[in-house]
Amino acid sequence: MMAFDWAEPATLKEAVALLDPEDATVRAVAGGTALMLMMKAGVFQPTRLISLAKIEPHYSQVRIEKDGTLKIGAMATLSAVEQSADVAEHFPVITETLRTLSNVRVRNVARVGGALAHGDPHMDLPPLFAALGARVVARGTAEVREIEVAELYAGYYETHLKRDELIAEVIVPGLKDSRAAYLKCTSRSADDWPALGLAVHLDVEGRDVIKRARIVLGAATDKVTRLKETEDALNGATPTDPVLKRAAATAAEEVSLLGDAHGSAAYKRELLKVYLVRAIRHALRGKHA
Amino acid sequence: MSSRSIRFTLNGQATSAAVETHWNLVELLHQLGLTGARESCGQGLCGCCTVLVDDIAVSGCLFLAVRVDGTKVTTIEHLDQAGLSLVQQAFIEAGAFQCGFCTPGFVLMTHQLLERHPDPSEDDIKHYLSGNLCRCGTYPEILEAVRLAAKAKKAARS
Amino acid sequence: MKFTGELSVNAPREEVFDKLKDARFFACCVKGVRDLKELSPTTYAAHFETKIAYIKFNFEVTVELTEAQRPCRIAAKIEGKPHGIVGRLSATSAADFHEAAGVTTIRYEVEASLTGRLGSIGQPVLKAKAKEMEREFVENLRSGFLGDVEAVLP
Amino acid sequence: MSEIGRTLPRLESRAKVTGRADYAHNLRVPGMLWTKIFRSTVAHGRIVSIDTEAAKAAEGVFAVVTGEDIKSVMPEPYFGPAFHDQPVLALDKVRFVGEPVAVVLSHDTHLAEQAVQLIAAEYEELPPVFDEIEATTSQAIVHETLKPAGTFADLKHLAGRKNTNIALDYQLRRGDVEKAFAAADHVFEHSFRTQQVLHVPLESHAALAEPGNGTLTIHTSSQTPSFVRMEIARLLGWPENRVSVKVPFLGGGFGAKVYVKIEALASALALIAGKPVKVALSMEEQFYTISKHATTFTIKSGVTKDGRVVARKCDVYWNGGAYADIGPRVAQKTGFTAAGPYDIENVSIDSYEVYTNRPTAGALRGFGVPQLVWAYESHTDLIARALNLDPIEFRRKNILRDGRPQATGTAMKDAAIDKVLERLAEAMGGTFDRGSGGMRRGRGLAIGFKASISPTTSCATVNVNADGSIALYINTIDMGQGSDTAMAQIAAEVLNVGAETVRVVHGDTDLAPYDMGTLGSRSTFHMGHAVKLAAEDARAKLRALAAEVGLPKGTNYDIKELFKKRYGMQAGTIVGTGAYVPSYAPPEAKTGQSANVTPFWMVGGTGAEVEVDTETGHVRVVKLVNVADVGRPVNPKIVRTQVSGGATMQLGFTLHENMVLDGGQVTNASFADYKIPGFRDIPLMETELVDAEQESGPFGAKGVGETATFGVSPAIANAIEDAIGVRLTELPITAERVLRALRDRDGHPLGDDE
Repeated sequence: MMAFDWAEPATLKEAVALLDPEDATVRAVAGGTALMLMMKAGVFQPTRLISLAKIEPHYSQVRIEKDGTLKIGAMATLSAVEQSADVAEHFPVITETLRTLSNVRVRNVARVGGALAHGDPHMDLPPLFAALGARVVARGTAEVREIEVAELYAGYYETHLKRDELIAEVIVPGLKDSRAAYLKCTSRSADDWPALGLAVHLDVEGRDVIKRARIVLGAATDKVTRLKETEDALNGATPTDPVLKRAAATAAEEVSLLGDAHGSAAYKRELLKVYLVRAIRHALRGKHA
Repeated sequence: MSSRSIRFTLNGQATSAAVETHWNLVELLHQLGLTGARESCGQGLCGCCTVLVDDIAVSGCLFLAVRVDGTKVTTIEHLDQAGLSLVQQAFIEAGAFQCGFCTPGFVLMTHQLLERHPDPSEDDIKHYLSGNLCRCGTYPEILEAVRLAAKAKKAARS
Repeated sequence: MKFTGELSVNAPREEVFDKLKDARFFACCVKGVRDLKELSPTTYAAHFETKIAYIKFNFEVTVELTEAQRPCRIAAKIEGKPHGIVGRLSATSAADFHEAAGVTTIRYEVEASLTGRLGSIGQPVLKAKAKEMEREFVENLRSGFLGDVEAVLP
Repeated sequence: MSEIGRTLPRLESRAKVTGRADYAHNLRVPGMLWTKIFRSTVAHGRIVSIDTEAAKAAEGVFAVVTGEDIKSVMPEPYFGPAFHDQPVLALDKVRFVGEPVAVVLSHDTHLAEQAVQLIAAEYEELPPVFDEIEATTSQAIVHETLKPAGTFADLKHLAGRKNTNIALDYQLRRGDVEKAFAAADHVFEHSFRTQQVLHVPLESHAALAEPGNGTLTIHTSSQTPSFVRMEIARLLGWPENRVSVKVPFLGGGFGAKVYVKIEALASALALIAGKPVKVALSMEEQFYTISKHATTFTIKSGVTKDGRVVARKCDVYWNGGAYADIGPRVAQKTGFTAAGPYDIENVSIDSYEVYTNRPTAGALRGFGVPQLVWAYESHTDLIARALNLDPIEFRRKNILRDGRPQATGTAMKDAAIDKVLERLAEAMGGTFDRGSGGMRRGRGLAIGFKASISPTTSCATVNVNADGSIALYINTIDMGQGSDTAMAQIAAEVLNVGAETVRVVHGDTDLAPYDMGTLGSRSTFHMGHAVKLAAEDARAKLRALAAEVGLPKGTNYDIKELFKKRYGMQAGTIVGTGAYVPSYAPPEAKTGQSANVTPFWMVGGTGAEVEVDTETGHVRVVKLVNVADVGRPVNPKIVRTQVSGGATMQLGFTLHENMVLDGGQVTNASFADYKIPGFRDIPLMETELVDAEQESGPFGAKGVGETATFGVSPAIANAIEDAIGVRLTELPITAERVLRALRDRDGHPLGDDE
């Protein structure tokens, strides 16, 4: 690694002001776990890093609003979210997902904001948050705006955040009576980047009618992808075996998958079909899980 | 400015050091003569570089040294200040290591695990330690060591 | 990494062949190529810049036309050296042209490999990037035949 | 209490759990230069030029060294245990992507790394060859001339041979296979492949060389300090006494650190720089340093209708990569066991070590045996299934029993093949839950055996100090296998002291005598003998001393008093020495026949229960039962840990580890993409040591480090077939491969888009 400047602003506003939209070698660093990997590999050589470690402490808070909305400060560590009793009670799917996200030490250091801004499609939180209808609050020099997580990604490692914007907070609407599940599949060792990650979020009517489905795919595409046609195939349907089979076939058709070291595109298509059914069943089985 | 002067508490001792911004924590510790945390995979996946920063385990190889400014850093070398810890004793009793290169990481992570889950299930242990790798394949013995340590800690409490 | 694909353009294959054989046109279809220089009638040098997120990669590239059988087949060998990092990009590509009812079908095959640091890690990213470039290339090529060649100049 | 068979915690336990154990990785000395290596970006090519000017001018650069520069201190800078084919830094040609071409030296490792990026090399590309079968007939020749080192007699005929990639063609002939095939009721032929994998010890290779006054000291993570000294002295043209090799503990070895790896480079650089120089590889660089052979093995058997194997023909191709390393030994020493632990009258084996443009392959835990067992034990189950025989019964009928000649003609002795098989049969027998729906369970087992490397020498010294304390001096390296503890136990047993009181001084060629190397599970047997002899020598000298000072024979004496009586005060030392080399009969060149091909046999087997998810192809190993004949275990606890550890390593090689190459470039050179087993991959492990004794071993003991690796892969493949009725013939058995095999069988093959 090469020497660079290190800045530690005391506020998020200052941090945003230190970003240089013209200079891609100036980056903000939250937990830094992903950025460090790029720097050590020699592919990213920053001239200046802006550490967010000392910005206002409220950006590290994890809290549930009265209406059930979950608000996570961008600087909250993944461990803080994982260990939050509130999150476990109201969003068990998030707690469950974090348990197998990378490892304890990474979760101790990595921040929610960084995990969403990094844009590696293999990550677990983006598809899950996208399925839950979460939004990020992006703070720029001029404005503060909200972006749906489902709309945040432009490509591999690429987001629609502007160069002078930082994620300040993530807002996850309350689950209420809806059901959600995130299942991932590793194809080599148990602890690995997934070959496929699939988040489903279902509003259920009565005992068994899916009123509205949100299905988001990770890892098998170059960016987190919402499977809208599959959602349509499920909306208003009772998830019987033939319905699920049809939905699985739709999913396999609607998206172009990327083969990689975890499996060929053809294999991932099979996984998608299987995991779609499993994730929906898993979501419907648990209360919130 | 790429060189910074930092102050932190290292294994109970007030410490100051001049660091380059691009150094990671393991490099700093090696320069300070502490070699129990070692960089192996360099990607935070194997756990050989485990260090506690403000009592929380981090991968030293992915942690910039400048970031320990103002913190409390604890390394494996501090655990036997008052004799071998119960976890260290359990690792010896269970024969839970071969080459020993990954052992400091496993010992530190086991300390953290038992603080969080004093009575961990097998599943808890496997999940918590899944970010530590042992190429010698000593996992069954490590599992046993964690159980022994949990038992010993429980006994020590009562 | 191997990429194969097929596309069709509304033009006779002689025309398609001639255009593709024209290094200037070809270079226009690849996003990020500039400073094309002809070293000989069959070899060219260029600068190629691509970026993944906020990270830029620059390559000095040479292209050698290894086969040109008008109007059915064209093949080239590409080599690139990245700036600031040890590595090497090498690729062979071939395109076969078939015509039916005034429509030319191009079947292409690219075999690319990247050695050195960029090749040993980050293969998934590169593969995703290469797919993206492939899509752009096809789009540019199509629009190059639809309208003016200049329309696709970067 | 006997010291042998005693479960004693490792002597270095405290140092290891407190992070204070020494590794070459940790070492730094004042004034030391760090190094970073510039590596080849082409798989095969002539070096046209290397431009180091920009790197030399970069900040903090002390020097930039190329292959030509090495010649100033090593006139013939080629090394290797079997062939002198590997240049310290590439000369004239590069032979794989990742080959070291130049080195930057700097006081700062980051500055060195930056400067490396400024080096530019130009190559004239040559056609590369990567596949071991293609390489046998390819026009792409990796080495223009073969240069056997002369260390091994049976390689001499290869000297100077041109235009071939075959570095060794070993053959064994016993009986007449063709005739037997013609007479057999059934003939079966199958082909099996294994992938290139890696050792990846968590401590990557590290060596620090310090020039002295006409001397050179090398601190290194080596399994073979004596060989390193010999080879560096040869390269420098120095006598061995001017080269010192010191080895602390190893953070794992598994064969990655045998012979010379980075020591020649560190030595040359230190002498060129006139300063201490450290070469420490990163995890990524391990991928360009040493690996395990990919193989193709075609095996053909003639079987009678009642299930007797009467003939077996084996053709094994070992993908050796760019340099021979110890590959020719693998092809030969391992090759002669290719027909398996079976009593077969007619055997023909051809085993080829082949050069390719891949990173070099060498010795990895099992020394090629796991690749062979993968084939012959998969083949064994396939035959049993085809003949509708119980796989265990079929094996029972054919295994080699003590006294029967193995394929080389050497009579089996103290090889508990039958006991291992019976124990496995018991463990895997009975009914079990076969699963339901898409989840199916099955069981399988496999057995294998290995000969010890021979003939090799070990020497040891035991000092009895005037206070009665005992120190043992050996060049066996403790890399986690527990040799320090086991050797202390052997010395303690002879000298009648507690093993924990014995100090073991290991890995120092200035202090300890010669040892061939810590490899091939040879230490317990060979060094165990040498230590026993040295301890016995010391004991005899103590007795002589007792007699000298006038104590009647058989008197109980305090050692301390003995020295005092003899020297008038606490003074003097008794030095016991021991050297051991087993007897050996070299195999006949054309037939491979020998009356005494190995001093002992290692025998191991594995039983596996698996659960297959037929929708995704995922294989979960539910249980692994590893049964080993280890003779009499010196330290049962450590032995058991080694057995399950070996099985765990092979589990990774079976299910997911795979070195992936694209255009010669390793594309997964990191733990993010080369996945070794972690906690959540480990099945229920059962370890069984059969009741056995190696009569010729020290206190009945023999080697154990590799034994549990033998049967893992085929046991799992056999269990998968038992569960879902499909056969996998290529490693690794990934979920995708299983699903593809299932779909192929069902007539709905999966598409081949990438």
